[in-house]
Amino acid sequence: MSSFFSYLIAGISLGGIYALIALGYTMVYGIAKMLNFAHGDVIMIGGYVAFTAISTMQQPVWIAVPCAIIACILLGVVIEKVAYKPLRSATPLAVLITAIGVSYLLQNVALLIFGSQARNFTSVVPDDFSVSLGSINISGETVVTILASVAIMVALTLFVNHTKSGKAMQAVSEDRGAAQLMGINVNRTISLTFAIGSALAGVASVLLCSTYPQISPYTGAMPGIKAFTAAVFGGIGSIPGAMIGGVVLGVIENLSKAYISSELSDAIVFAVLIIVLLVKPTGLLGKKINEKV
Amino acid sequence: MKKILALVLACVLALSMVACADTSNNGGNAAQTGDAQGNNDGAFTGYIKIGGIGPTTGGAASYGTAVMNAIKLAVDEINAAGGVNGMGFAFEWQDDEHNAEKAVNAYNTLMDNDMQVLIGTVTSAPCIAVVAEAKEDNIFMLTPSGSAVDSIAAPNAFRVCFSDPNQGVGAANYIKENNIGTKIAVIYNVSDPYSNGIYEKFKAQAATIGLEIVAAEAFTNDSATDFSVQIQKVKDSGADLLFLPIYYEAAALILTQADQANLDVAMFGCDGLDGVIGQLGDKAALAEGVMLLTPFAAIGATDEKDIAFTNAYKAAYKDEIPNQFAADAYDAVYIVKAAIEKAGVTDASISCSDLCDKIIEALDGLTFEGVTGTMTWDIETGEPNKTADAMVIKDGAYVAMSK
Amino acid sequence: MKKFTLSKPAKDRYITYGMLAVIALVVQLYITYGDASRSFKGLLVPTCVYILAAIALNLVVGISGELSLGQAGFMCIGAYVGSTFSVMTEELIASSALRFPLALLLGGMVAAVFGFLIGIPVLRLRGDYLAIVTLAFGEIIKSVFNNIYLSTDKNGLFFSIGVESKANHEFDAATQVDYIKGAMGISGTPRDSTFLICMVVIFIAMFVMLNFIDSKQGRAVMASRDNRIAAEAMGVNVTRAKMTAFVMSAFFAGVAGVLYSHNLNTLQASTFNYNLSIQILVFVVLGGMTKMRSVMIATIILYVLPEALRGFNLSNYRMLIYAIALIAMMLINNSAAIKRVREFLRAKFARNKNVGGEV
Amino acid sequence: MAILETNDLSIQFGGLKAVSHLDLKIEKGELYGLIGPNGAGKTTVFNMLTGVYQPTGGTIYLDGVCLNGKNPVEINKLGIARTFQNIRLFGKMSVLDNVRVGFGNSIKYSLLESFFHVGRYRKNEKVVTEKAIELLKVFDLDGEKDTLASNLPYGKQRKLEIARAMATNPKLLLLDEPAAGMNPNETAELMNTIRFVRDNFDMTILLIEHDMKLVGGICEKLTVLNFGTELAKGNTAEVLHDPRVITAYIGEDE
Repeated sequence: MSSFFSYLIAGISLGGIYALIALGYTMVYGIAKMLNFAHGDVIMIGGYVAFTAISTMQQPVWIAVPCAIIACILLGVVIEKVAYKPLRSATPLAVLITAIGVSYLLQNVALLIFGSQARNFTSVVPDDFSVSLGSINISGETVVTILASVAIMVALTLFVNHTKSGKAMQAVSEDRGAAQLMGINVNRTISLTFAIGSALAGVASVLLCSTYPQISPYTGAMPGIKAFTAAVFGGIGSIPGAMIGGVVLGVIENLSKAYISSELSDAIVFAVLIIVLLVKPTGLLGKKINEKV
Repeated sequence: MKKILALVLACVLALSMVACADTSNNGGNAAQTGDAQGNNDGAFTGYIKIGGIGPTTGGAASYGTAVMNAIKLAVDEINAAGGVNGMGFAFEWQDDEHNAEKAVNAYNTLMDNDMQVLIGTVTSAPCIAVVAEAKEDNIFMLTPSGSAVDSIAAPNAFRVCFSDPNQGVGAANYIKENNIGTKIAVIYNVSDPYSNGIYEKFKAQAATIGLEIVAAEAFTNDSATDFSVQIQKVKDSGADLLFLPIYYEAAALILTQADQANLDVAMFGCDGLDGVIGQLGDKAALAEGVMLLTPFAAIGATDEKDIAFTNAYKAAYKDEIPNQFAADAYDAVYIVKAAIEKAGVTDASISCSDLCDKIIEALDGLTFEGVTGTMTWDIETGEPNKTADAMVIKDGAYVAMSK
Repeated sequence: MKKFTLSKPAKDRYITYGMLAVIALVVQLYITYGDASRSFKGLLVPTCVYILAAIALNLVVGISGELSLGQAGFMCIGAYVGSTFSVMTEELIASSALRFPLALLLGGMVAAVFGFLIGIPVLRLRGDYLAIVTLAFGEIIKSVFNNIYLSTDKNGLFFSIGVESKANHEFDAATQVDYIKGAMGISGTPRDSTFLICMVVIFIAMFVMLNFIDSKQGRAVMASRDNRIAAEAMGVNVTRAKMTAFVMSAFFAGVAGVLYSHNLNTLQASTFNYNLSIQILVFVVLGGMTKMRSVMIATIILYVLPEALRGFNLSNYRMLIYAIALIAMMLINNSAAIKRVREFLRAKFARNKNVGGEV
Repeated sequence: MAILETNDLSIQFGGLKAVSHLDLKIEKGELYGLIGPNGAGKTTVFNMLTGVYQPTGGTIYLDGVCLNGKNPVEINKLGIARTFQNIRLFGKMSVLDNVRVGFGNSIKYSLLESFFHVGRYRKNEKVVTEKAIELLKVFDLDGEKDTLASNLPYGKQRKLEIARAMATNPKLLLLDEPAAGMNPNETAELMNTIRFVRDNFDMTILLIEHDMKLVGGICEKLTVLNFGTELAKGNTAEVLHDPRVITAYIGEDE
């Protein structure tokens, strides 16, 4: 029984990371209607910034973390301006491919600057944040990750529902054309969305690299895909959905490793995703789409 | 049609960028070295062209980069020291992205550029694809680290490292003979031929000699970050030894997470584990007591050659500590040098096939002393005969295990 | 005198066939009589493989209008089935002229069967959800094939998923032959893929696909893409139409997989990851997603570009340049300014106004 | 016997009764109008007749065959074709292909025959293409057969929708606001076309329309819907002079 709980906690810990990344995915998808495949790589860059600040420049955590977040925001905004904005009127697929191009670009830039060797990342979370529940030890990183993702989920929900910019985002998400007619600056709203999504990437980068203390140019790629899966799982575009999707995905991944097969756990996770989507074609919390005839 | 026009335009644009980048880039770790414009201008009668193939982009880039760097280092050293039989070495590297198809493309490009000796490829699977090509050309091929059996399945292919079955069987025997553990748990990478290959043979050998495997937990390249479940299962299994036939990056994460989970078992690994101390950085203390079978140790090396190599590598590459891959590749270049010297080849314009025959002839009976140990080759199979030393990590350095 | 006329799609088809014939002829003459470099010759078969995979994917993405991220999975199935067949029957069927077509057909068929089975759940979904499920299937296929072991000894066939049962199995060592070795995959596939065979296969694929598009079944697929509700109201069975395109695509992707595996001595499931699927999608999208021959040309350019960059002395920048070129092409192809220029040019040379017939 | 007969046809969305207790009876060869203010439930009736929505009450019979529980594809095969209020053409296909899609179920050849363009393919395609061009001539669209449907001007798009529906060889043609967005000249031309179709193809037509000139000009019978219920029905002239209908359209003075 105690091992079950430890699997569960490990799953939640892993899921917390997925959720944190998925929130960024879902935010951008919900408003800009694009799959930002470069999100994971923005996270990787954020990780390197934090790594440079902490390990190379010997800066304290309270400087390194904001640096990473600001770097991610700047990067996100620049990417949006240069690569995505000119394609506002193009097909979603064109933007998707551009995002893939950006993803390759970021990976290869990091490869040239930081080299291919995985670097050892010093955790930004102090050791005394960890919690012990009987025989089960919950690491400080897990505690902070879960708290951070819940806090971000709540903050995002409040922001989207109760601020002017948030409402503008909802309007753009519902109907871009109509929002424009209502005097909403669609371009600025989408840019703001990217800035927020990238800030989330910044937070995720620091926590991802602290939990799994290594960083390489490909650190962001796989968590990015998994988080994207999590976002779809929860119903892409839904903020609480991303949170739930992330945690559920992490728990399924770890429980299937523990009880079914550690060799096939990747396959099992994706199989569960398929089953969920067959039962609920728009994810756990996704909105049902009705087409008017 | 206009879209195609745009495509072509973009290509032209990209190519012009290439041209610009070409002239501006001479720094960094450019892959080509030892060409005629080198500092030994005119000193050599000609250049033997060594080609190298391995991943320098993509997920396995760290292995390929280590090999590339080490070859470059060795080639530069040899050229600076007067070359071999009056000839110098020229070196060209091609990236294969850890992909068999790209490896063949890389091989073809190198052949177009008159490669005479191939050091590579770095990873096992692409190596198998390249071996088939190299067999037809009869070019001497020496892989520093392609450890699968099929990686050298040609008369002209040899390797520096151990083969996977060799390591799996060796590890099981060593554990049994020295009574390091009785209940053994394994964490291995099921999507990695190296790790999978060692585990398969380890398991079979364990059954033969009566070692009990109490838990075998897998992970994949796609899930190589979170090991908490595997560690918990090892903990629950009551194992007294954890066998880790994996590479050092994942091992570093496993050590970190095992520490968090208060897992307290002895650990034992193969040559892939070398590098784990550097990977752990400021948490290097976690590696204390880890045992591994490896022919090379950069940290705490006592052998003169090892120390010299480690220092030269660190000096050349921003204090990077050389890993097993680098050591194997460094040896590979010197093996080629030794063989050419023994064969008495003096004409650099020799065809790759003739050179291959001469090198293999020379290799027969050659005893090579390198940073990864003293070795000879079985000319039939291409396998090296060398011994792996069992090491244990103590005070942040490798110490030979007392038997 | 009776005037000989061709319908627009038919004329368009013959242009494509002509193009294929010219490419095949010129390249074949060049590699036979010219001094083609090794790397040029080496690139021919892989380029053909990707052309086939890309035009097959275009059937789903361009013609059927669904985003599929699982093309590599079907290639994986085809590659494994074809390779296993060839390796196991190499002695039985000595002639590669007989064995290889059988392998191609078998690989394609098995991939098509999987396409059908996967299509049943997948085609119930729409848009991005469909995309993620195809991605999931691709990953499942990769993950499962990565764990497959197939051996024979004198006691017969041994098959397992997972290394455990293989390590526990007692083989007769003298007669044991390993065909599929888990992560190590399959080694020693006969190298039957040649440029000419590839071109013949592409020609057949192109012929079948273009004919399909210009038929009632093909029109049903495109109608379902353009307006699902109207298509149903016109009596089009949308699910069947989309399934037809999906299964055809899986079949040709499987054939591409067989060609791929018979070009190399080794085959691993890990090659067929989502990156490969995305790579093929990039070819399709840059090819404009409509005309099959544009997709073909885009594939040639994009596959050859990073390989051509090998010739320059900048291996470190190769992939970086590729990434920049990819972004640049997307921006150039889609930016509003370029579109205006294109419209302007089109207006000026109003000769070819809005020609119909998606090919 | 009536070609279309609905009894007590009703549909509810949640608590909202969109259409209730509708009885329609259309005889073969009739030109029948369904009118009513915006939101009266006219298009909902069309959606029930074509199987897009399943009615929550009542029955639909086409030529004696019950349509309840059938999907749009089956209903089309049984003989109902329609156009859409918001035009739903196959935008990236040529005008000719739009119509040929409509002919899809009337020609038979296998997938294998279409892969290689052999067997029945050639003959059938030739026949279908000829038929399609003939149909396009009726709607004066044959000059634009190779144009992409989405590039047609608005009025012609409406006509193409009718042509495409006709291609499925229906017994009953449903037109949803065929004159919407047309200028008076185009509307007049459209009226002629609709009459021509009815007379020459022996067609029964049920149409929704707001343009009273068109309704008054070509419809023989009308049903007026208001808030989902039948307000009036009968001969066009009588219905249009019914005070209740006028009130419903113009609104009550208070």
